Amino acid sequence: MNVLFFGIAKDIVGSSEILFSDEEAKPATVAALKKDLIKNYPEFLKLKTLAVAVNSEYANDDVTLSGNDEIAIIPPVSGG
Amino acid sequence: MNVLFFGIAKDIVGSSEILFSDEEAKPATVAALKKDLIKNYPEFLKLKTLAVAVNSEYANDDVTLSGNDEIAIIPPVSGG
Amino acid sequence: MKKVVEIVDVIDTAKVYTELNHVESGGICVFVGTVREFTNQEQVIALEFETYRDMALKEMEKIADTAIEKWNLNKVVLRHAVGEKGVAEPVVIVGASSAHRDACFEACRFLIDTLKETVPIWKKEKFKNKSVWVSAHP
Amino acid sequence: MKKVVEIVDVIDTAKVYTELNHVESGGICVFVGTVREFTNQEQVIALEFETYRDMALKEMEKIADTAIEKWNLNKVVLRHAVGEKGVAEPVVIVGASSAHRDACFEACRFLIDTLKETVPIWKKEKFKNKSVWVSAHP
Repeated sequence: MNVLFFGIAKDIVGSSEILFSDEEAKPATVAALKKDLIKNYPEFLKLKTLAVAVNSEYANDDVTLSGNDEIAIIPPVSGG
Repeated sequence: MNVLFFGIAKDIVGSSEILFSDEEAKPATVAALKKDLIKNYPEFLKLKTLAVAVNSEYANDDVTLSGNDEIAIIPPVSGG
Repeated sequence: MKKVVEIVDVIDTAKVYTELNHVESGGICVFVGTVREFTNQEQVIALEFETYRDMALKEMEKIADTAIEKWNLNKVVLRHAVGEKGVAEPVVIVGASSAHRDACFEACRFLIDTLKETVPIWKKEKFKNKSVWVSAHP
Repeated sequence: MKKVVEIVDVIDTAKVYTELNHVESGGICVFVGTVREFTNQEQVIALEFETYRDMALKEMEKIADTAIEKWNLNKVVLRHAVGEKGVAEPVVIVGASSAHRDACFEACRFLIDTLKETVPIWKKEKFKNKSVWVSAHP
């Protein structure tokens, strides 16, 4: 499982990409992923919003994650 | 007194400019000018609006006209 | 120069952004009016524009000044073409440049709406078999 | 091509009008977002944009399709820049082309408002002594 980080999320985790190897306990849903992230990096709690994209589409908390998904952490967008 | 005609007004009178020589009875106000015009060219009655400009500013009916004024007949505008 | 007010033979759409660019602006809104091929299902061959130039420029200046004052604009452009314009050619370009986007959108709409109401410019639609002065009759 | 959706290094503002030109259009509305020199009285040296490109292009396509459908547009452009942009440089350009001006104004506003809400692009404001990710915190 491959998780991408952008903007301030990249600064918080100190990396633009984290690979979960097969051996590790992987979060099963978007909600679980967010929970793990916040546990490991409490800074995420300070953000205005925290969204997750699965295969480059916004994903609700109940979306399940599989090993082949491209997952991205989407902090508050600020284009334009 | 010099009166300019534009757009459909030019087509109605068949000229882009009419000079009132000093000898002629000249209209004293914008209202009188409009009345004269409509009398001589009833087609003006069919227009949606009929405005008059005196020295390149829109002028109300009660504005008085003098021999040195540049007067223009402004049919409905349609720029843009 | 804060405002550009012009009546020209041919509109160069490419230069308007340069004219509206400003270090204090975060937003630029531009409207371009072009010749449509069909009006009420009738094919238009060309539009012919004429103007009372001195008065038109005065009225366009007034519109620019009003907009600058009301929306605190950094730059304004009002430029209208005259002569014959074929299908898809630009006939008018107006633009506003401001700190934030609300102001430039509202101002740009005001510029074109007011120009169409007050500026002494007239257009004739040329069809295959007739010509019509637009908006002349009720 | 009805829509142009792009993420680029440098925005060429001069070509957007050609992209939006259409024989069935009487109105073209364009918005350009540029870098302002001051934000809350602090001098900005540059903005740095980054994006999740694949997703951003997908979201921009959705916005274009929604606008084309809702306002019956003839052409749409959505183009965003990435990388570092200095004061007065363009960072985004959006435009809509339609038969009448109501539609292109409303659509253009929708394009930029929705882009700012949903497209995964992030900007960092670079000041003399610090850098700040815009809108990250409440």
